[in-house]
Amino acid sequence: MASSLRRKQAPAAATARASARRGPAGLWNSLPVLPRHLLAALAALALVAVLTSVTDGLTALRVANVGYYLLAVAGLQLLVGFSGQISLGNGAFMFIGAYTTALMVLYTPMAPLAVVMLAAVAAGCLAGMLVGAATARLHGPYLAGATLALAVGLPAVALRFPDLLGGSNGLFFSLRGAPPALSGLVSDSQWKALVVWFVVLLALVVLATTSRGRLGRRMRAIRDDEAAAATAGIPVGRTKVVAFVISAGCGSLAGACQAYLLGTATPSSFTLALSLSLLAALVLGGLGSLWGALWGALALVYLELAGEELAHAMGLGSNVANNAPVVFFGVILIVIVMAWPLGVQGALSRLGRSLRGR
Amino acid sequence: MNHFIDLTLNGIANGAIYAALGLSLVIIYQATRVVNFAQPALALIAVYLAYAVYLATGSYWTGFAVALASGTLMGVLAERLLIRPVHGRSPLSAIIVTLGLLLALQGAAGMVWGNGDYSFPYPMDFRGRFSPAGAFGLGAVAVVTLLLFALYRFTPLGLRMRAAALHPESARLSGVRVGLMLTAGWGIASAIGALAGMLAAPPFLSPNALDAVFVYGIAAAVLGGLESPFGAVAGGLLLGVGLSYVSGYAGPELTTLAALAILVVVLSVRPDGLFTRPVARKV
Amino acid sequence: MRKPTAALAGALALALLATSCSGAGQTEGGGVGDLDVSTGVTDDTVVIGTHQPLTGPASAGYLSISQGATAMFDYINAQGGVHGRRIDYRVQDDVYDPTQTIEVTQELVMGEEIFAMLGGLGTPTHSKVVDYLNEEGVPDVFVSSGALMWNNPEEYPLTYGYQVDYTKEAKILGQYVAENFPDAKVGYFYQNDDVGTDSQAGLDQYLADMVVSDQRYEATAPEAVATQIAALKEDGADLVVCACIPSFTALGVLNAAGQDYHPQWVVSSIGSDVPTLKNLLREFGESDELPVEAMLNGMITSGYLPATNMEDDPWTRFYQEVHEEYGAEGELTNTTIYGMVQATMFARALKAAGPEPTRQGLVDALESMEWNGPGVVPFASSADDHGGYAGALINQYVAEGDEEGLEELQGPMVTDREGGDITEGAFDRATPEEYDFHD
Amino acid sequence: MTEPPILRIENLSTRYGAVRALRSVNMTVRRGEICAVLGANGAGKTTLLRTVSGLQPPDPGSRVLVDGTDVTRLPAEAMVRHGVAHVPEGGGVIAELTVEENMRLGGLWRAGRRERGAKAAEMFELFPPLAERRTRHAGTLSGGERQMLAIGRALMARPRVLLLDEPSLGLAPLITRRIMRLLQDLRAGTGLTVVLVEQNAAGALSVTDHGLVLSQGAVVASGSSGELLADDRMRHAYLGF
Amino acid sequence: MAPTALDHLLEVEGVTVRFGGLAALSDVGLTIAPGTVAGLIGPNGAGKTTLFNVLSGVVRPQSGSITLKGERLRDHRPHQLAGLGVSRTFQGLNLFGHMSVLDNVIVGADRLARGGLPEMLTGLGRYQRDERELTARAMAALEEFGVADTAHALPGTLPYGVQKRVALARALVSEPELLLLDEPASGLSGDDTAELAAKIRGFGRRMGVMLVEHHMDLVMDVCDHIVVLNFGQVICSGPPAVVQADPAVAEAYLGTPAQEENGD
Repeated sequence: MASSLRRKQAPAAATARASARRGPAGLWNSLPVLPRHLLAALAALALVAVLTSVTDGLTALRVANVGYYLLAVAGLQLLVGFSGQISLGNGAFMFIGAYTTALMVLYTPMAPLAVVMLAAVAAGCLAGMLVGAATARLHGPYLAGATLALAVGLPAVALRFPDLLGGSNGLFFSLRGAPPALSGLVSDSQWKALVVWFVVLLALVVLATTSRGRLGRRMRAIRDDEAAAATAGIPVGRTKVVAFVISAGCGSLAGACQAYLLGTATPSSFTLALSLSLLAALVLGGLGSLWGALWGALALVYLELAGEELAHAMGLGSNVANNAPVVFFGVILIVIVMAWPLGVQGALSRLGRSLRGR
Repeated sequence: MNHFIDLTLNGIANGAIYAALGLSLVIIYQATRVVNFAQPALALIAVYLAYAVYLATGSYWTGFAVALASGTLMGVLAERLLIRPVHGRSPLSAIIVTLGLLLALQGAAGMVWGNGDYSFPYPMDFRGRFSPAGAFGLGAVAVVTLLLFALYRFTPLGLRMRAAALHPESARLSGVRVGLMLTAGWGIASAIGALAGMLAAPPFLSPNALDAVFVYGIAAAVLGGLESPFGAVAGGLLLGVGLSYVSGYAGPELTTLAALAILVVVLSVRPDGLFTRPVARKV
Repeated sequence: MRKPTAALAGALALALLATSCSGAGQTEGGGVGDLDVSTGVTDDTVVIGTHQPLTGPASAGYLSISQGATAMFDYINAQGGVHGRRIDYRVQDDVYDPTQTIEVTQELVMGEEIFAMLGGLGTPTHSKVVDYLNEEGVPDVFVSSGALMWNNPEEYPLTYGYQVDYTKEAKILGQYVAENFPDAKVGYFYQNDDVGTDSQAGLDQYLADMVVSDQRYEATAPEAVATQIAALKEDGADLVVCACIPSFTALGVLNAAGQDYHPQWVVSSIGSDVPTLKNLLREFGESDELPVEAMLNGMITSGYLPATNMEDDPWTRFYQEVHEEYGAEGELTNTTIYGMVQATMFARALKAAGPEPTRQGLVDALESMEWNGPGVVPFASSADDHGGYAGALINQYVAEGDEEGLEELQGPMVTDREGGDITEGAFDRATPEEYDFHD
Repeated sequence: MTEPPILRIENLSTRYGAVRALRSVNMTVRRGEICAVLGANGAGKTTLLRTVSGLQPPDPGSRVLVDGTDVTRLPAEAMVRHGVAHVPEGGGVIAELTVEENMRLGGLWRAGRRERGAKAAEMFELFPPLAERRTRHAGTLSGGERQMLAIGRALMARPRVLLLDEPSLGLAPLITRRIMRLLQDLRAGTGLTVVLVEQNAAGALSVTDHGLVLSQGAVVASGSSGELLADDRMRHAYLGF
Repeated sequence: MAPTALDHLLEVEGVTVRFGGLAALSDVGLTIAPGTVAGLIGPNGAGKTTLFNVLSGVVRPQSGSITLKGERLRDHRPHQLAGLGVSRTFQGLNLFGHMSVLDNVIVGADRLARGGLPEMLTGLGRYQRDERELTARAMAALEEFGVADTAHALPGTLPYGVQKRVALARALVSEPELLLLDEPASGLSGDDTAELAAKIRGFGRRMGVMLVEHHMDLVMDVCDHIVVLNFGQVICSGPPAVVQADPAVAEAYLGTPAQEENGD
């Protein structure tokens, strides 16, 4: 009895000591996870607000692009980086989100944005559940092959139902920009960037909370050792499906954000190339950490621009210049994966460790 | 009835191409446990080189030989320079490296040859209901399958390759240089991939000419079972014929959706593909 | 330090939450931006932009449009530009992906600060930026697509069509076929998007009773064309109307030749660029005793621009010269000319806008312009009609022996897209020398 | 003038990550000897064979000599060419290949198809049950047949030293005895040298000339078979009492 | 947590497993009482691992029954056993390589948390309390094994002996009623083994333990009852003294010299 008392005390005392020693940082760490993540999200939103207010509309658009890519990659992170299931088809879930948004806006224009977004999440989760259940028994490359077919096949639904889904031209619609009360203060693109980031950060709070808690731990355990995880009482199959559902919900929400931002949903936007880029960005950014998703999303938006700039600066011929960005992205991908197996986040955290170590 | 026959013949001709690409993916998967997403890009470059040689010499078959040779060489180089260094890391590393290679090579093809369409000849007369060109495609895939079978079954090299892929340690203890065999696997597979490219490219060659084949080739390999070359061939033909019927009777916009449906249905019944023998997995 | 930030962010979040609760789909009528500006115009340049597929599957057919326009602007700039200003034509690659179209368009408008958008390409793509360009007050000139929606001056006052719309063109073709081949068994072969459906709407007005086979193709599934052509043959179609992009016209013609099927081909302008087709089919002519010319011989096409085969046309000669001096590698095709004409016409409008151009000035110039070339049919850019080329003439490609060329079967005709009549649309065409489009 | 020992191991150490699996093992085997390596599970017996045959890299300072030639750190595929054949635990028979293919694999590194054919015929003569099942997949063989096939495959390489890891594992005593007898016959017939890892100490020592006992990666006893059988240290290493 | 009133925590009867034609286990039976340590020994290939896999639900026996706390187990899946109070270690440790030591152990305690899926997703409700309690439990378990200072390290960076302790902590943190230990001493040094023996004796009083081990010192030291397998059959069963005295056991291990054996 005495020994168990002592055992229980020790960590609490250690925590108290740590917080006393580290001051504000300790206080921060002693906060419960949810408020901590909410505060961080608020700070991030404020950062986005500041960033978009001091830059032009183009930057606002790019910042918003980073936002929804971040969400899509972060969802994929949960699936691939945490639960260890490789999906080449998360673009298909973005397709679902974008079309849900488009249909809601076109047919129920009075529905609030929040409801539209929730509907997109619900549609994505439903699709994720179906896909997850259908592929639960598949492993490794077979799962990759099936999800690849998903990425290529699903957008064809829009071609099959041209009256409802607009065929290959897709659907387009216009959405409300900044509220009139704020007109003059923020431009439409800034406002939309803020709305996108608000949604994205809200979803990220859920993702971060999930991944830091039991569910995330369960997923990582399954990824690292399925047998040991099952022995510890973790329902392997169910957890994998849950990972698929969350990931699909995030993908769908990202698609909804894209549709909200751009006012369109078109099948040719949701190509295999998109799905593969999401996965590539994930590995580039670093597996196993939500920060990796941020670096990946930044890479998706800015690497191509950098490639264009580079081609422009070097004054290359048109064939070379046109194809330079894609070659650039491919080469960077290879180099980073070979040089930093853990991606940018892995390299950064190693750098951080070595700096602290000194 | 005629329509049905047309659809079947066309399906078989397309299926042969998917089968060839599927076959090359399976050989690589067997050797190194990597699904080589760059395979169509290697094939694409090989076909472009063949085209350049064809233009320079005027001989289709010289170009054909160059395609196979350059395909082999690129496969060997890819394995040595890109895949070997990430060996033993997570399977994602290899996938991403091959994806990067796919992007880089497809872009490189556009850089060198432009993104336009070139007229690209069939190996033989393309006219007729079951044309010599179609027969050649099917025949070439059949011959390759047989050659592969013979290689694996009857030659020391084939035995070494199989041993290296199936049980590297036993192979090493029998004096087999496993690394060399894996490289050989990539070389042979990429030659077959180049063949698939030569069959798939006509009539028009562009950097995106192999996109559809790429997807269906992977689907064929997964459908048949990544462990089974025979399965890849069967999967390719099955997919080719099935999609041809869907396209002909239900509409061409449904082909990709049908591929998804076929894959999901087959894999939910047989998670390791049609022709992979189920192996008791270790716990 | 953190507290005020958090408070600010909290307030912002609350505002976001509050607004997210009202209807998402309502929009206030987007007014047109201020047009009395000269964004993109400096003392010596005018920056304009376009979005085109430079990479990806769609690039193969359309690359030469922006190449043609670039060559033309190079020529104009070499002549001293327009009112002493060089035209800086910026081409952005959107890979034919609407998402990227929106991004690159915003980049052009906000980042590059273009004066006008010229010839943005594609229906699925450009339709996503029409609203934006009009709201931002950016003249959206000569859209490279035959869709119907560009001609809507009330909703899109700054958007001007270019290409004859698919339905008008199809009506003219349909009427011609009905009159000249009254006994034909007609087969449709068309792309499964607005190119196909809009064309069909026009064709059906004249040919509905004659159709025996209806085959749509998917641009992503070229492997299915063989069986589609076989089906046309099977159904006994002896005249095939093709609303296709060039590579699918070529695939269709090639597969038909392969199956010993020789219908009368009737191909709308979008897919009947003879040099491009010949190029695509080149390899199949030499080795198979089946000359390309024979495969294409007799093909009836519609057109509204000077074509490479019209060797006597002064504009064709002019464009050949420009192509030789400023063009990219390769042959001059009608697709190249398509871009060159766009550039020529834009330069003329810009010139007409005066030495100190504003966006309003450009719009005024467009709407008051009496177009007299380079196209071969009348062109509309008036205040209430932004339809672009208003009709088409009908040609037949004839190759006999060493002779080849286009024979005019029917002169310029114009019509509307509804059930209206088809009337003659003759007009006086200016030569390049008479055409005032550069210094 | 004494000929060098066919296999000499000096100061051999290796580790798996943080675990020290072998600690300075020394061992000498002369031509034609059968030598037992004994010890409880996890003592390092298998690791010793794997390190000698090149599957497991040794620590610096270790030396392995075959017939006087230093072969330390040579990869496994090269060791075969120096006359060292290793039958790993369980045999390492490739289940997906046929019996004949497994057999051929062993002789592949030697040139000459005819020579290989003759050798294979010899092996099938040596193991009649295998001859009956030449075209069957090796996965269908019983445990004893697999072990025979593994040994046959190793002999196809014409080794000077055969490293044999627990050939009796999971086999009925009768079959184990047959295998042991075979080893003695081979030694008598061809002068083959065998290093035998066995858990069945008494069984092993009854056919070997001498042996050593490993415990936690280090040699705790060595000597002639008779000495070892009587040695309490060995009994302790196995049974703990 | 009062020990169950039943005599037998685990009762295995007549279990037979065949792979192909090979009988890996034939008619094996054993029982484990609460608060005792049972040893399962036998030479390599005797069927110990198979029995282990049968108990943990990975392998289904062709015949025989397994009764846990008086209830017969039918078609049990590995993850359900944890809920029934059974925990195990692995021969290869099977630690979660990319998770910290602390997280490894928290996973072991996962079944004790009570929050549902909505709470795991949102961070509301019991989320925080679950996290706190699991962490405290895991830290306590690590301290019990004297490795609390490694809580934030990755297992792969630690010495083998420490990893072993982490694996034990992970198995014990859920306070199982039955603990299955698969070769806990393999790869450990002498000192470590002695310490391990003390630990096993310690928690052997709180729960039933089944120990598969080659290290005889340890087995004889800590087991109350030993079952010896050879060729898939139980050849001897009883307290250590009985087992040590049984010539069949010595023969199974040391074998009999070939020339002395007569074919039967």
